[in-house]
Amino acid sequence: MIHLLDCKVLSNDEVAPGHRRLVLDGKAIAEDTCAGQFCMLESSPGLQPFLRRPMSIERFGGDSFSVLYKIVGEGTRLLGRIQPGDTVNVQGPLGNGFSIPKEFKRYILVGGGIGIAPLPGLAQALIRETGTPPEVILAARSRDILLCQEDFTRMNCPVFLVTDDGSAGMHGFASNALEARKPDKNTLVYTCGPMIMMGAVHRICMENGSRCQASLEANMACGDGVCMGCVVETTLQEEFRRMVRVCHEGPVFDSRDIRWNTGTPAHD
Amino acid sequence: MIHLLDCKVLSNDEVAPGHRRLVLDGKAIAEDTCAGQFCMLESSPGLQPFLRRPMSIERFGGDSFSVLYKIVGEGTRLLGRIQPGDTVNVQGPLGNGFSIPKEFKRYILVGGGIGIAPLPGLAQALIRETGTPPEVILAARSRDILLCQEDFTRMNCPVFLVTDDGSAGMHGFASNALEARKPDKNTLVYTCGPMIMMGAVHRICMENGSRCQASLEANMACGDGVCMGCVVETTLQEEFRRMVRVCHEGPVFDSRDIRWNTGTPAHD
Amino acid sequence: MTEPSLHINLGGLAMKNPVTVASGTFGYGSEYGHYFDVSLLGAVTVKSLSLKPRPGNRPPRISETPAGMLNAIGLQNVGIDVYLKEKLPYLREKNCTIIANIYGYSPEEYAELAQRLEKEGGADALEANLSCPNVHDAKNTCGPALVAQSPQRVKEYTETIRAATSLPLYIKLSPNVADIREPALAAQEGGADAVALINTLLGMNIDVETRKPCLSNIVGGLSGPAIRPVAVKMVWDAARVLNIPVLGMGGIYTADDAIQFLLAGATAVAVGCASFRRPDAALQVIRGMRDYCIRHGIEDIQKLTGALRLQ
Amino acid sequence: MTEPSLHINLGGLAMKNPVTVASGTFGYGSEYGHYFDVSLLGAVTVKSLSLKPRPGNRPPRISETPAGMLNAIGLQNVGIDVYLKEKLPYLREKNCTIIANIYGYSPEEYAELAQRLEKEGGADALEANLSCPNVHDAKNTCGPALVAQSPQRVKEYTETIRAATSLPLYIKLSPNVADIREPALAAQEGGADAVALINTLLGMNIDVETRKPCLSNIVGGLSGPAIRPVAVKMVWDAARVLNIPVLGMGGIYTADDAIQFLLAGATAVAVGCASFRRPDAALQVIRGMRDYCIRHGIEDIQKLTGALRLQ
Ligand SMILES: Cc1cc2nc3c(=O)[nH]c(=O)nc-3n(C[C@H](O)[C@H](O)[C@H](O)COP(=O)(O)OP(=O)(O)OC[C@H]3O[C@@H](n4cnc5c(N)ncnc54)[C@H](O)[C@@H]3O)c2cc1C
Ligand SMILES: Cc1cc2nc3c(=O)[nH]c(=O)nc-3n(C[C@H](O)[C@H](O)[C@H](O)COP(=O)(O)OP(=O)(O)OC[C@H]3O[C@@H](n4cnc5c(N)ncnc54)[C@H](O)[C@@H]3O)c2cc1C
Ligand SMILES: Cc1cc2nc3c(=O)[nH]c(=O)nc-3n(C[C@H](O)[C@H](O)[C@H](O)COP(=O)(O)O)c2cc1C
Ligand SMILES: Cc1cc2nc3c(=O)[nH]c(=O)nc-3n(C[C@H](O)[C@H](O)[C@H](O)COP(=O)(O)O)c2cc1C
Ligand code: FES
Ligand code: FES
Repeated sequence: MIHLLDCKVLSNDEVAPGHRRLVLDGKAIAEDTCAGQFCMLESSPGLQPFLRRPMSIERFGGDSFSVLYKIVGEGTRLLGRIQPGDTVNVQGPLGNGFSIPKEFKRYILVGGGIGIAPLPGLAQALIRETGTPPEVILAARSRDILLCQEDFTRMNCPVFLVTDDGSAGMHGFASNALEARKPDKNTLVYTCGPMIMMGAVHRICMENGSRCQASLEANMACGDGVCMGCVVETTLQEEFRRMVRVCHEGPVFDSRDIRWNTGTPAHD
Repeated sequence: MIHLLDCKVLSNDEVAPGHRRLVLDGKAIAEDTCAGQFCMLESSPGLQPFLRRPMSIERFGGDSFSVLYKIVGEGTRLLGRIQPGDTVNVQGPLGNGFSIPKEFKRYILVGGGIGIAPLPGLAQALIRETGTPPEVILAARSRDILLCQEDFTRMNCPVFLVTDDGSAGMHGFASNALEARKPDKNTLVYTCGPMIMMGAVHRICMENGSRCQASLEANMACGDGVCMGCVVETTLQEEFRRMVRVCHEGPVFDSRDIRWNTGTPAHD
Repeated sequence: MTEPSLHINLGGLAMKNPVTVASGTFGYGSEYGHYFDVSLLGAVTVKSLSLKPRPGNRPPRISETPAGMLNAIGLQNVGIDVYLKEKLPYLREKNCTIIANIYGYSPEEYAELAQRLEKEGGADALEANLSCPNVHDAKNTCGPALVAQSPQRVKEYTETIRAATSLPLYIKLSPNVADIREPALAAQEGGADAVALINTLLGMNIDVETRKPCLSNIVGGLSGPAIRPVAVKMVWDAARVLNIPVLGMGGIYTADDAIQFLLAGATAVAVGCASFRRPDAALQVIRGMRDYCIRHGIEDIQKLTGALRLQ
Repeated sequence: MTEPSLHINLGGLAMKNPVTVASGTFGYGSEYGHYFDVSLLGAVTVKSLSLKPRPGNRPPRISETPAGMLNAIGLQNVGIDVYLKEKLPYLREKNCTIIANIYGYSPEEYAELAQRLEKEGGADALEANLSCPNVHDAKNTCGPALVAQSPQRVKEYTETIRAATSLPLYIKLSPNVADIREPALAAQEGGADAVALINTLLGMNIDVETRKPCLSNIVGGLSGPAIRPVAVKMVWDAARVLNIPVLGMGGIYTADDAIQFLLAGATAVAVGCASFRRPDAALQVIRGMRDYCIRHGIEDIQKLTGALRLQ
């Protein structure tokens, strides 16, 4: 069930330089969501920016849920100025979250940058469904923006850090770290992060016979399957499924269905 | 000297229902202004609203100045949400304020609604220049939005209240109250308020041989004489002075120079 | 005061209020069913239908702009067959008034779409989209590429579609013309029952960091509050020379926006991409129009059409 | 890295950077002198000058719209005599590069303005405004009323003005056309040294409480960030078919906006009503363009013109 709610802001604190967590009071959304779904937020009540902003639902439970966001442009800058007690209009939960097939032996989560947001919720669900904490690869440009590390360690997930600049963990990219973990055909990889990272993760998975679910990003207008604006190209044959909506058929896809080497994805 | 300053907000408190006073730190503007001048404020750093908002400079002195405003639309609503410590970009002081010729025996100030804003500063200047507190007529729709009353009583000005609904003072309009004060040819009336009120005040003055300075309003884009957007029609013969800019030649005009019965003034 | 009458008649289509949604911004109706009862709308206008399903343009397809957005969807749609089989039943069951927007590659394709929709009960009125800026390849077009930019072609297309159907027929025009009255009059001469104004304005946005266009199709159509003044002006221009009604759209977000269109001469209005921002925008517009009528003592909303005061 | 070169040449006019201001949004230059040294601009473009002073339209003349504004000033200006006597000296003393925008009622009036400005040293280049939407009475016009809407008339006007002056001559065109390439090519054929794109889009705003138009002239010209995508698209269209340079404008507020125009094919840009919001907007645009060049390793800003990446 999708809701359109005015949510009271419980907190909006900085969690790392340029990154914040917005905690919202919104029972209906908190109850109906599952890991990997997202919501569309109004970043200001005015006309600028005109469109809502898509954000993964990070934590949820009880009466509230949160989004973890990085300040990149006008919309997120305005989100950053919201005060506890203010109201934010939210539409959600939207899209299809991660699915948890039980036939795999290993589950590896690969999060890059702010793409980490939906993964703690996924780890929790995996523990619930499979009984075992998944392995987690956390990638970031540098150590101070490695997010959510404690969430995973608290759940007893083995955590492997990797940074572009080597300031924490392995020096390199998420895909290098994944390769080092030697995924095999009994491994299901979940990934969320920059398109270029997810493309590399996908290739490592294919090379090793692993499966991969990727949570994609796309520019969105409606977030709700209406405008046809957020499509990505698939590898599927049927003409009808050549373009699928990230907001509606996704944001989580089997990575084999996505045409990774296409021209200009919105944000790569 | 006109300045373009980022001013720190010292306070932004409600002074009457739907009315606030924004006090800004801005020495350069506070020092260079005189009663009746105005400033152009950014009501938000974003693109919406696109234009600045013209506001009379109410109090000024030392390092700070204030504007007294009524919340009527999006811009003033956004102004209302500004917090102490925030920064507001201000351009000013702009325009020509009230002038104080000494040859009159009586000075009467007629303020309607939020048009009261520049009048306390004018009263102060009149006391300084003429030695006598001017008479003040304060008009409003009803008692709870009669603004600045204490400012005038503190300066020992005789204050006459008039409300549309009779909830305080005389029941009626500002022009009725002015008529009752019997202005004569030795009287200079200063007025600021809705166009329709100022037009009536002008007519009472003309009937009684008084002079009148009126502070006009007009939609403004630049506030600084550039766009030619804020003109009013004058009674002046020279083709060249048929349209004068409220922001540049005004906002204060000798009421005889203004064509009061013209079609559609912006806000009547 | 008594409840104002919001009923209008748009070129033969009775609508319980003057508010529909703009094609392409409301899917096939059911998508917004979880936000409100879509049968409360004066009519539901569906995404442009073509004879065959269309995959649309390559992504990225949308890009935000000041107070608006560009889109280059390229008419991705399920095609008329799937529409009739899978989308129509929802709208009929809900008892919605349906305006079917159609798109074809030739007058004959439009005519075929019109004929089938009428025969199979797929619509209560038709809106022919002669003005989609996104189905041509920006790199290769040359000269005015839209049918709606040529009054002569507007007339021919309208005549052909007109001959194929007795449903109320609206012709949707493009703002990318020097004088909107010419194609509007051509539609009227061709037998249209109303004109729909405006489709999106051609526009372009560039990502200066990558130096690439923000849309894979390079150019797209601009919609949203940014274009409202342009749309109101075109409605005002067209309404004064036409004998048929105008369905006004372009940037409507609030009831006040919608009333501007009525005052300028529109008989009905469509809420477009505002629904993306506020899924219930169209419903709020209807409510606000009703409140406006009550506040202004207007008993019949039709009195607002063209009621701009010039004195 | 070394300081990037910002110099450009706009149809024979050497400019120290590609940024001027749009006519009508910067007065005669001196007005903004208290905010910054206006000689830092690539050029100062002055308000349209006519042979006689003009009082302009009745108020209200401006109305705010989403991310933009409408104006119907009606070319209120001091006239060429007062300009030469009272306004020019400031600009010359400051050593500004001057683009004089001119407006006349006939080709001959334009030619006379051009001739006098050249003879009396009133300008370093001329921009002929063939596209002002505000000098006609909205109630009575009928058919495309602007010279810039008729390629044939654009050519005639350009030829006449061309014959009268050897100053660099720019022709300022209107976006209210179906295909901007037609008037742009007509200007080129007529002998223009550059085209200036775009003037305002025709638009209208209505106060629904009073039911009156917000402008006394009823319609006005839309400017500001709202129209930027439309302007960039037109520059892109025109630049690809022209051999003469394009001066791009419409909604520029930041350096990024300006760079969009360069990438789309403009050689120089003009900052318009953004100056109303930020009196030093044009200066900030220049600074931001310089920073962009440094950040992107661009040694000569001319390399950005038309450098849109389509792959
Ligand atoms: C399903 C989904 C989930 C997301 N979850 C998160 C999250 O949990 N935390 C987080 O920080 N970010 C998340 N993003 C990205 C986030 O939506 C963008 O960072 C944000 O919209 C940027 O807005 P802005 O105004 O600050 O930036 P601007 O660059 O000014 O935005 C301009 C336009 O581009 C769009 N845009 C810009 N960047 C992106 C992007 N990366 N993806 C999609 N659209 C973009 C904006 O929505 C807007 O329309 C998610 C995106 C999607 C599609
Ligand atoms: C010289 C001058 C001094 C002023 N001093 C004060 C003051 O001290 N206190 C105060 O409360 N108000 C003052 N006003 C009026 C104030 O500028 C408007 O109330 C304000 O701009 C409304 O903005 P908004 O966005 O809230 O309203 P909206 O109605 O949303 O504004 C829409 C547009 O109309 C313009 N506008 C709306 N109302 C007015 C108006 N009355 N006058 C001019 N433009 C208007 C806005 O600037 C904006 O461009 C003054 C106006 C002028 C010209
Ligand atoms: C994402 C999107 C898709 C659209 N698709 C269509 C379409 O399929 N057919 C059509 O006639 N118009 C289409 N339009 C144009 C709208 O119907 C409408 O004319 C335009 O958006 C202006 O209205 P607005 O500013 O209120 O959105 C589309 C607009 C948008 C934003
Ligand atoms: C208040 C105002 C006055 C204008 N006056 C003129 C003018 O006199 N001559 C002219 O050629 N263009 C005039 N223009 C148009 C601008 O020069 C420019 O083409 C247009 O505003 C688009 O740019 P912008 O969106 O950056 O403002 C005027 C625009 C505005 C807003
Ligand atoms: S964002 Fe509109 S369909 Fe996905
Ligand atoms: S507001 Fe621009 S001239 Fe007065």
